[in-house]
Parts: sequence; structure tokens; C-alpha cells
Amino acid sequence: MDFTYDSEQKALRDAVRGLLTKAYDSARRRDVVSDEPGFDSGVWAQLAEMGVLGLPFAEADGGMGAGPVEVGLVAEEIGRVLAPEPFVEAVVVAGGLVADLGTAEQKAAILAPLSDGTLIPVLAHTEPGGRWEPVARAVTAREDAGTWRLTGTKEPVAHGARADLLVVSAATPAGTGLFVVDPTVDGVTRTGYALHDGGRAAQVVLDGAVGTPLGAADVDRTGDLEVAQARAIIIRGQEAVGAMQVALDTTTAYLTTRKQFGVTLNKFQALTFRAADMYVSLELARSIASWALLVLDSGADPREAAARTGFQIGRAGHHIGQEAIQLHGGIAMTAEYSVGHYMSHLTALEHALGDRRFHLGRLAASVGDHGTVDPLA
Amino acid sequence: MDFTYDSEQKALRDAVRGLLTKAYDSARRRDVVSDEPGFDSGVWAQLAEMGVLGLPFAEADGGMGAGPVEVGLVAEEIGRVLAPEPFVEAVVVAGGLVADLGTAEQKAAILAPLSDGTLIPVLAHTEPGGRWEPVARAVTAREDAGTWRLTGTKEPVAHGARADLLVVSAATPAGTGLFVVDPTVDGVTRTGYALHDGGRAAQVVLDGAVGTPLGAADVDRTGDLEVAQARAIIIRGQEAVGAMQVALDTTTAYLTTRKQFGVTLNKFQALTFRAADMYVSLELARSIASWALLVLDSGADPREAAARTGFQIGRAGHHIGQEAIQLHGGIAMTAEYSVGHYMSHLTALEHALGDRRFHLGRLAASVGDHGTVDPLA
Amino acid sequence: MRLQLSPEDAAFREEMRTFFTTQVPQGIRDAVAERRELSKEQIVEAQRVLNAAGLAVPHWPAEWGGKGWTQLQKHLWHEEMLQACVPPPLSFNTNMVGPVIATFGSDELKERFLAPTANLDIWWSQGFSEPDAGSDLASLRTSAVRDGDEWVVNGQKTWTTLGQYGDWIFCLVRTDPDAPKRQQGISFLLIDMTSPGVTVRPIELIDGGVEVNEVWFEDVRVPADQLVGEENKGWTYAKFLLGNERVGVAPVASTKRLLAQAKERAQEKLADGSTLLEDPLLAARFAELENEVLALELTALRVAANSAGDKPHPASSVLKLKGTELQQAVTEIVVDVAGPASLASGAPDGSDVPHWARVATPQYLNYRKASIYGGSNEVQRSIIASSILGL
Amino acid sequence: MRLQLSPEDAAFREEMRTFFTTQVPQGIRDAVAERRELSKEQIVEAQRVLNAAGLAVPHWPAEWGGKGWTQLQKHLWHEEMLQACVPPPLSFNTNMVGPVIATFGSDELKERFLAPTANLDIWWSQGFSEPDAGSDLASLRTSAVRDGDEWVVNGQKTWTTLGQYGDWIFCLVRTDPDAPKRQQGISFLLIDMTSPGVTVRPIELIDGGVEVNEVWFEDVRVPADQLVGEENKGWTYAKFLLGNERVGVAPVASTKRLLAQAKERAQEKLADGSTLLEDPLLAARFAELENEVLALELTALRVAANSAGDKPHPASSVLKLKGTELQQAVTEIVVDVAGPASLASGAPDGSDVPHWARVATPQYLNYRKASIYGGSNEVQRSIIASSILGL
Repeated sequence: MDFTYDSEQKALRDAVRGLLTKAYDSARRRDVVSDEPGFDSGVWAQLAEMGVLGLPFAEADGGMGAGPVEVGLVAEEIGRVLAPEPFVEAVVVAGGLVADLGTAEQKAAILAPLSDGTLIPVLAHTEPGGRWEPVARAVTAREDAGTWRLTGTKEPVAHGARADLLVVSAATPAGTGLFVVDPTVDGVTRTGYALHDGGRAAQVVLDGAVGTPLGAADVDRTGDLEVAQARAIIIRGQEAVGAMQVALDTTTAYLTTRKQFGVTLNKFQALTFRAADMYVSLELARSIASWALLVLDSGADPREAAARTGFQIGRAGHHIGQEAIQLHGGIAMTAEYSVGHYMSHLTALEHALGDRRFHLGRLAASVGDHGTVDPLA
Repeated sequence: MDFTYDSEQKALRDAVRGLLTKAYDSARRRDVVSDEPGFDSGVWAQLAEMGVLGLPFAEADGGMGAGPVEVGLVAEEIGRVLAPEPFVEAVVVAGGLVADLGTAEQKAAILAPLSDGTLIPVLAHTEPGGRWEPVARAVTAREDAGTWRLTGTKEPVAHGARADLLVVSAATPAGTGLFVVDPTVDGVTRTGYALHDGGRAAQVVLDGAVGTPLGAADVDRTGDLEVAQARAIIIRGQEAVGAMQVALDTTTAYLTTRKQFGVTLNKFQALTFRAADMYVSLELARSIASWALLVLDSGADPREAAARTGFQIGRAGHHIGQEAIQLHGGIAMTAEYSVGHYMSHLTALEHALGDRRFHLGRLAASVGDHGTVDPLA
Repeated sequence: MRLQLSPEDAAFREEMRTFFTTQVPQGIRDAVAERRELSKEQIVEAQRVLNAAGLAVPHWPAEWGGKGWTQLQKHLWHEEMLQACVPPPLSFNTNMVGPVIATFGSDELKERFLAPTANLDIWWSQGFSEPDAGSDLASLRTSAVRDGDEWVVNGQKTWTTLGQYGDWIFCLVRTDPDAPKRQQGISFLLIDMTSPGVTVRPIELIDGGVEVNEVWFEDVRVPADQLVGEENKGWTYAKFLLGNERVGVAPVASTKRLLAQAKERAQEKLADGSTLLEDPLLAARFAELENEVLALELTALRVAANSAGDKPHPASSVLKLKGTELQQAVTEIVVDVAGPASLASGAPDGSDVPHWARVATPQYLNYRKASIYGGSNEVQRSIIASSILGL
Repeated sequence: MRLQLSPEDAAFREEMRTFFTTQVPQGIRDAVAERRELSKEQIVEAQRVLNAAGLAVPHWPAEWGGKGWTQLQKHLWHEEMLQACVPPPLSFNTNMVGPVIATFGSDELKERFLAPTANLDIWWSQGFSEPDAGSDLASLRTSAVRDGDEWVVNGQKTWTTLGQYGDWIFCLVRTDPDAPKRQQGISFLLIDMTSPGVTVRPIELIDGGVEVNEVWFEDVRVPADQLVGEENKGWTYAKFLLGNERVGVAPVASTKRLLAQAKERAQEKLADGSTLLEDPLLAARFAELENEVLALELTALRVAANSAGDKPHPASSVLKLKGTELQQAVTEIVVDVAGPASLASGAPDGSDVPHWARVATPQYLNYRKASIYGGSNEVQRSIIASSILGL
């Protein structure tokens, strides 16, 4: 049982933090997300140079062969400054699926250029009216003379307009399949837009677009998608922890400097007690998130740990985001000030991969299957 | 739309409050509940004399012909001092069922002596392992040559040892029936005991005890029992409002007098804000409880209003009871001080007629059946 | 005690409902129902329809358009208006500066301003808060110095909602910097926003909208007769104004409406044939919110029905506190119902994400203001603790 | 970062588990599992079994029975003990007065007291709180005045848990009423409870139990060599004592055990054939509590694994605050599972209401103390705000 980073991990964290804090203060982030593609290509290249974009991939595939702990600490640093780069979308989700399922050729074609920053793949999975299930319905794939063609709409697809490659889930006779689609081919129409938290998404309309099965064809990828989602939830948990920590720090700093009624706000016990409750939420969420990372690292099935993380992080993000604004007062409502963006992003994180009620429902459904929950078991 | 008492109602309230506050300060109540039968027969007689025990019954049956508003204000006064007399059990629940369903003879035999304080009937419905459903299973009734005999166990039966008459629910071929049982007949064994809140209950074992159907025989009384429970929940809501008000008042009084760190506790903003939240809970619960009383008064089906009351009052009682103790500190843990008994009784009230989760579940089950909830509709 | 409205009040309610649902342009009401931003023109048009029918300023003195209604009637008017998706008359005009002028202003000021204020011929903005005077309003620093027949105003106001539309602004200004108490040196001044030296700069909020503004005053010269009431008595008028917000302090009907809308969305069939409302946890959350909103509405009715004269019922602070909490909770459940589509806030028309889901998160973010502006929930708790509980 | 225990720690845990589940009398462990009140004899017996095996005071200095364990080992020892329903060694002896004597006491005091304290041959009571000194402990008034070789003690202590069993009591007493700061005039005194002038009176609590007491001192004469450490330095020792409560500050394992018990009850078939756990709202509440308890346990592990030396990890206050909240929440869900049977708290044996349901409400009421005693949750929030957040 060890929750500390080793020296290599610390060095990685310091390097990433150095890069990202230099790249993004509050004003600079606002500038970057106000322009297309919504992130800084220079930062992306620097991350690639640092090896960050290839962290989880095998060295044979052009990656660094690192584990979830390293990936998680990068996510935490991203969360701290709300860096808008599509690290989780490209590396963890799409890259992770390719690494899990892709043929040797696909891995070679995708993971090396992803690692060196020249190719951004994303997963196109969510469908209009869909929720967070690992199942595709609205987009279907049909094989015709050895060629798979996909039809239907995916939306919202995170960074779908900028992406160089799409991994698309689609209903097939075998269940839910995954396909690699070149977004520049005929039959793909993408309409990108900005999100409330500065992120980017797109509507992706497929009209007989040609795709290649990711790995073997005619396999149901529901379970694989679910594992990929679980991995994303756990890594996103680290991102959320970083964002919550800074939201709390920003709030306590404000409370010690802002004056009302002739004294600084930290003289108001009702406010300081609420800040203490934020800290409690953060530490409990951090504990679950770190544990989930270690479960992922151990190679065990990450789905239950992901649900636990999704619930705890969702609730904490919600609590800390809302209180950060309320304890600041009006200033936090302004786009110029940072803290509102943290709440905005935490809200997006919660709804990207299952809100707290969704995860709680999953935990409740299986609560009768065990006696106690033992983290060391 | 009018939430105020008329002058007669005010006079009734003042009379009951005068009687009960004289009868029960904190020490006197402890004395009374420490001895059998757990309440003051003298107070019971005075309530009878005042007409309180006959309030809801028709004048023809020996009652006062008053409505739920009058009954509710008595309950509120009872709640204010935690008077241990079985007003709700005898008058509202058992008496109410007799008034609803009894034959003319049964009404004559029960309601008049109940009103004049000489007969205490109670409902024996809850069964070991049962919850809050209006259904009897463990106690069965069988007719044999025109005589109904009841067998099985009821527990806990509020004031079951002291009661002069039992109204017993039992499974019959027609469903759940109600029977009037003289507890002194053969085949009835009662074991009484005190409850944590000073109340009384009993195990009532029936072994072929003779009973008389309440009203017509061979009728399923599930719906009637449910309405009686709803009525009890609504009246208990008034009792809880009285108790919560005093718990809050006691707390605010303590905060303005108790000193710590050289100042009175009301200088600690974190504490006063929590007292403010208690007030908010109380006022919202009071609004729902008053409205439910008016729904009952209007003659409409009271079940939905009862569920709304059960949920809101349960939650408020829980919140106010717990905070009253926490804001006091250690003193409130002692039996000598009053406020812990308020929490104890509020806890008992919540679990007597359905806890807040139970009522929320019922509301959730029907939440799709309407657009908005309109209190004036 | 009585559950039903009296026949007179029931008829009154029916009359209001009929008016609001038939006389206010459908396009405006649709925009409100769909949570679309209203244009200035739409807000003005709606208020003028109400004013023409005598329904814009019913709580004003009779000679200036008031109706002498009971508190309960005012409550019903307000709730029916919201229920019918009618934008309420501009609060700055009808609840704030209008009543102040009508109560404390000179006859000249009344003649000059009240009718155009009621008709929204003048769009008023509010100039109270300053960067360093939020909840602690009395620490404001914008100054007005007398120079002949004019006041010369310098300083900065902030959080001026819809200030971009403002024709005039009513301001609290410091006219006696040497007053022994901070509250005593403040006056209430009416300023033409087209005066030289007035600058309005929009503030972008976290939802991307620009509904609030900063307003700068640089040597703005204001005719002396635009000071309302007495010099240095502005704090009294401001307290009157803030205490005057009784009716509609908890926007129950609009919260109910939004909650019902969200529930309707949750009852739509999903791709897998189920509905969200079949999730017992979501259903329980809806049931919980419905009960809380009912409790709030009943509390508002208790306050309205039992308010004697002009003294606010002590539970008013409960309405503000719980009213904004529930408003926020309901904007939140809309986001949850939208689910992953709630991220698509910037999707253009033509997106497969419906409009209601696209506005869900921005509105949720925007409404975090509700517990901050206009007396934060911390201020309300202080009021409850001190005024009601004696703490 | 690593999920698993090291092989050594895993073996250690197994060793503890084996010991606790095989060497401590089953009758005592059953009583704990069933939430029955333990007799004094049972508590003493259990501690002596532990002490004989060197497991009563592992955190003491080695020469007095300590084991030199890591924080993680202490944590595992404590959690396995609770998980096995073993009553932990009496905290007054092993966490409070023992470490104070071992750290600050004279060699004579160590020789005289430490071994019998570890073995519970002496049952210690705590004399800190007074009627007017609760959270504000430093305002205590019990006085000790020097008279020759003795101290003469007068005053009243309260909230003395299990004082009815006490042989000796360790007290904070005021020895210098004129000290410039209240904290400076306090000493730490050991008093034989059989001394003339000591009176113990039980306080009935709201659950009907009598586990706490008032203790009066009337001209009680105490030999001067029973003052621990230096005169007027008692506040320092008290702070050491309170800060020493690190291990076991959040009783995770017992909370887990009670939660699992409640869930088992909720899975029993009801009269209608269903189970309570089929209610999705109750199931969700269980899932929520399980997650929170997991988060607490992991936080306790983080604290234990990362505590360097004797400095408490800043998150200790989180453990106390959240630990008691969850303890209370779990006692509460037991009441909810008991349902209407939770009212039958006074039912005698022979009742159809099972024992666990009968004790549900009294235990719930009793555990309201958890967030008050030993540093209330308000004190913990103050500590978090000031020490961790710098507010």
C-alpha cells in the first residue's frame, strides 16, 4: 500500500507541470480556447516531445510503456490548469482502444504518429438521445463486398472536427463494432463547435462512409468499450482532482485577501467551515481516485472502481465547483476570473462519462453482491 | 386560501396549551414517563373534560363534531411539550377507524366512553418483520360458527398493554379485516414495555382470541387502513411541527446564553447559519403539514398529501433533531436536559408511520402521473 | 384555515390566466418557454402590453397605476404571469426605482418619471454594487460632489444587469465622505446614461453571456434636481427598495414550469426504448424537488396571505434563500436529464442535440448567480438568524 | 504507488487477524458483534489477553511494552481488532494517560503506573471537561492548591466516560489562577478515586444509558508526587495527549462491520416475500455509504502509510470529522432497516422484535455524542480551516 510517487514519477510530474503552468495562466487559456482548434498546437508538440502522448503505449508501438499512474499524473496536471489539449480523448480513449484491440498494422499506423504528435484520433461514440452505455444504435455498419460502410450520426464527438482519425462505434450484426474511419473520406460530414467549458465537439454525420474494423471484424466490442470508458473515468478522476485542488486553493486565497465589512472573508466562520467541508470532499475523492488508479494499474477489471470513482468524483466536483463560486461571490461568475471555468469544466467532466446518479445506480444494483468493500483484498 | 386559526380555534389552542404546559415541564414529563402507564391519567381526564378526546367524532356519537384542523392543533400542542398521552393512538387512529367503519352499536359503545376519557382503544396492526403497509399477514382471523377468532402476534402495539380495547387487523379470506378485541378475554397475552422516547408499546399475542368485525364482516379493509394511516401521518405532522418548533426555540435560547471562548455561542456565525437552516426546514415542513391538514379537511383523498407530509416532516425532523443536539453540544445528550428527548421522539414519529425514504419512494413511483403539483387545484 | 381560494380570488386568478395566455404575443411566450434570450424589443413589448391593461405596476400607488390589490392577489398575478411564460415587468423599473420615486421623490420627479418608467419608455439600470462593495454595500465609494446646480459624479459601478440597454441609471453615491457612519453619507441619484463621462462595459460571464456590465462615471454632471428625496438619506431609500422585493422574491411558477419541462424530457423514449424517469433515483430526485417546490409555493402563499399592510412577513428570507436554491437545483436536473448532450452547449442549429439540451449547462452556470446577487444566501441566513431567531 | 500491502505487511495483517479471531474469548466478541453492553470484567479480560501477547500498547515506548511498529502496522492492528469484534484496549489507559506518563512522567511514576495501566489493573478515568469548559477546555476551574506535600483539589469534572469503573482519574487542574494566559496555569494530576472527597455521580443520557459521569472533588488531598511532569505545564501534556489519538481516530472497521450487518438484515425476506434491499432508494443509500466508508478507509491508509515520524498527517482531522459522520450515518441506516420495529427499544427478551432492532434507536441516539465529544466536529472544521487551509 503506497500512495506516493517514485522519483521518476515526480520528475515527470514536475516536467509536465512546468510546461503547462508556463503555457496556461487564466488569460492565456481564455485566448487559446477562443480560437480554433481550441488548444495550442505548440503545447501539443511539446507534450509529444516530452513523451507524454505515448506514455501508455508499448515501446514497440512507439510509446513509453508507462502505466496508469503516469498517465494519471499527467491528467492531474492538465486538470490543474484546465489545459484544453485532447490528451484524454486522443491518448487514453482512442489510443487506448487502438492499443487494446488494433491489429499490428493499425497500431503501427496510429500509435506512433499519435505519440509523436502528428495524428490525433478520437472516439466517436455518443449518439443523439443516447446516454453512457457502451452500445451503438443510431450508427450502423454494413459489410458489402469486403468493405464496411457506416451510416448515422454521432454527437457530441469531443474534438471531432479537428481529429485526424475517428474510431467509430456502430451497430453491426454481431453487436457493437468499432471502426477506424478517415474523416476526410466521402460520406463524412463534420460540424464542429465550442463547448461551455472551452472544449470542442462536433456533429459527425456518416453517410455510407468507409471504415475499417478495429482489430477483428464481427466481434461485439461492448465489453471493450465499457473497459475503455472505465479507464477514461479513472483518468478523468485524476484530472478532476487537479481541478478541484486548484479551485479550492483559489477560494482559500480569495478568502484571505478579499475584504467585506472591514475584515477579510476568512474572519467569517460560516465561510471557513464550508471551505473545510470542501477540503474533506476533495481528500475523500482523491483517496478513491488514487485507489482506482492502482486497481487499473494492477490489471484487475476496472469497472467497479470506475463506478466508485465516477460517483465520488462527480459528487465532489459538484460540491467543490458550486462552493468555490458561492464563497467567492460575484467575481467568480465572470469569465475573466478563473474559478468559474473550473466549475464549468467539472460539470462537463461529470456529464461526459456518467453523472453521479448514473454511477450510484450501478453501485446500488450490485450492492447486495458483497459483504464489505475491502480495498486491500 | 387561509392558514390562520379562527377565534374558536385559537381559544381551543390556548386552553390545550394552558393545560399541557402546566402539566409538563421537562422534569415532570420524565417522572411521568418513568412510571406506568407512561402518561398522566389526570391529564387524560382533563383533556376529556375539555372535549379534546371527542373532537373529531359526531355529536351524535358523543363527540364534538370538529374537524382535522382542531385535531391538528391539539397534536401540535402535544408535540410542543412531548405530552405522552395516547391522543393520536386512541382518538385519531383507533377512534377514527371506529368512526369510519363501526356499526352504530360499536360507535355508541366506543366513541362516547373514549370521548369522556373512560375507554382507551388502540390499533394493533404492526407485525414483527412487517413494515408500513396496510396489510395484515401474521395475524389471521377465521370464522367458526359465527364467531371470529384471531391468532398471531402484533408488535409493537403502541400503548397496547394499557389499552382497554384493541382494534386488530388480521388476514381473512376477504383480505385484511379489522376486529374489535377485548384484551381481557382468553387468548390475549400482552407484554408491555417502555420505548426510548418515553412512549409505551406491547407485544400482543393472540391465540384464538375472540373478536368482532369492525363494521361489516368479510370486507377487505386495506384501503380503509391506508386512509387511517394517512390521517395519522397528517396529524402526526402537526405534532412534529410543535416538537420541532420547541427544539429550535430551545436551541436558539441556548446559543444566546451559553458561553464558550469568552462569548455567547451566537457569536459563532457557523452556528447561527445552521440555526437559520433549521428554521428554513421547519417553515417548509410547516407549510406542507398545514396544507395536508386542509386537504384532509376538504374531504379529498389524503394519501398523496400524507406521503408529501411524511417525507417533508421526516426530513425536517431528522435535520432539526440532529442539529438541535449538535448545536447544544454535550448537554443535549443528557436525559435531564429536554432537547434530546425531542430528537428521540421525532425519530420515533418518523419510524411509526413510514420513514422519509418510504414516502419518497411512493412519491417517486407516481411522479410521472402529473405535470406540476398545484396546491390550489 | 381554508384550502381553496375564495371565489373572488379564484375568479381573479382565472382573469389573470386568461389575459396572460391570450394577450401577450405568443412568440415572446414561446421564447421564454424555450429559454431563449429575449431581445430588448421583446421585453419592452411585453411590458407595454401589460401596462396598457394596467397590469405592469399593480403594486404602485393608485394614482400612478396601482391596483390596491391584496398581497395574495399580487402573488397570484405574479405566479400566473410566470406560469404563462410572460416576462415580468422590468424589475429595475417596477420594483426598484419606481416605488422609490413614488414614495420619496418630489412631485416633479414623479410627474417626469413614473409614467415612462411603468411603460418602459425609460429602461432603468441599477447602480448599487461596486468592485469593493458587494455584500457590504455600505462601503461604496462612487462620489457625487456638489458644484452649483449639479452633482459631479466619479466612480465605478458593477454587476449592472442589462446595463447595455439602459437609458437611465439609479445610483447610490457618496455625498458626504465625512459622515460619522458609512451609511449616513449616501444619496440616491438618477443619471441619464447618455451623459458625457458615462461608459458601459459588458462583463462576460462563465456561461458566455454578457448580461451584466461595469459602468464608469468620469466627471459626470447631474442636475441637482435628480437627487431623490433628501441628500444623505439614500441608504434609507435603498433599504426600502430591497425590502420591497417581496412579491416574486421566490419565482415559484417558473421553477415549477422548468421542473415539469425537465420531467417531460425525462419521459421521452430513449434509443433503447426506456425512459430516464424509469430510473428510480432520478424519479426520486424529481419527487423530492416537486415536494420542495410545493413547500416553497405554500410558504409563499402563507406569506402573501398573511402579510399585514406593508410589513414583510419574517419568512420572506426563507423564500429568497430556498427559492434560489430550488431554482438552481432545477436548472441542474435539466443538465442531468440532458446527460452527454449537455456538453454540446455550443452546437449550432442543425445539430442533432435539441435546443433545450444545448442551453441546459449555460443556464445552470448562469443561475449560480441567483444565490449571490440581490442579497446572497449568506446575507439571507444572517437575516433569518438575527431578525427571526434573535441570534 | 502500489495497491497491495507489502508481503511483510500482508503477513502482519494475517497474524493479527489470526490472533484476534482465535485468542480473544468468543463470548466477548459475540457481545460486541451484537452491540450488547460489555461488563467491566469483559473489558478487563479482553485487554489482559491482548497485553499478555504484547498487543495492548504497541505504540508505547519499547521499554514499556511498545513494538516500534510503522503507522501502517498500527493501523492494520487497530482495524483487524475492530473487524474481529475485539474491544480495543481502554483508550484512557493506552492512548491517553499512559503515553503522557511515559513521555513526561518521572521514573517513579513510570515504574509505578505503566505496567498496571497497560494491563488494566488500574482503570483510568479522564477528568478534563467541566460544566463550563466544553470545547473551550482552557477555561476549566477545578483548582489544586499546594499544602505541604499535598495538593488540595476542589471542583467538578463532567462527561467522565465509564467513571463508575474508575480506580484512578487523570485531571487537568488549575494550579496558578494568576497566570497571564489561561493555558499557563494548568497542571496534570493523577488522583486515586477512592480518596476521601471524591464523588462520582452517573449522568443518564438520552438513550437511557449511564456511561458518563460527573466527578466532584471536595478538599481532596493528593500527594505532590502525583503531579505529572512540571507544574503549570499541564496544557502542553493535554495537547500531546489529544494529538496522540492518531491511530483509530476514524473507527473504519467497526463502521464497515455495522454497515455490512445492516445490509444483511436488509436482505432478509420480509413477510411479503420481498427484501428491503430491493428498494432502489435504500440500495442506493447503502452504496453511497459503502463508497464513503471506502473513501474514509483509503484516507486513513494514506494517513497511516505517509505519516513521517510523530507528526500527524494534516488529514487526521478529516478522519475524525468524516469518521464520526459515517459512524452516525450507519447507526442511522440500522434504524431505517429496523423500520417500525425500531420503536420497540425497550422490548424484553421474548419479544418478537430481534435484539439488533431493539438496540438500533438507542445506539443511534447514543452515537450523536460522536460528533461532540473528543473535539467536536466544529473544532475539527476549525482545525482544517486554520491548520490546513490557512484560513
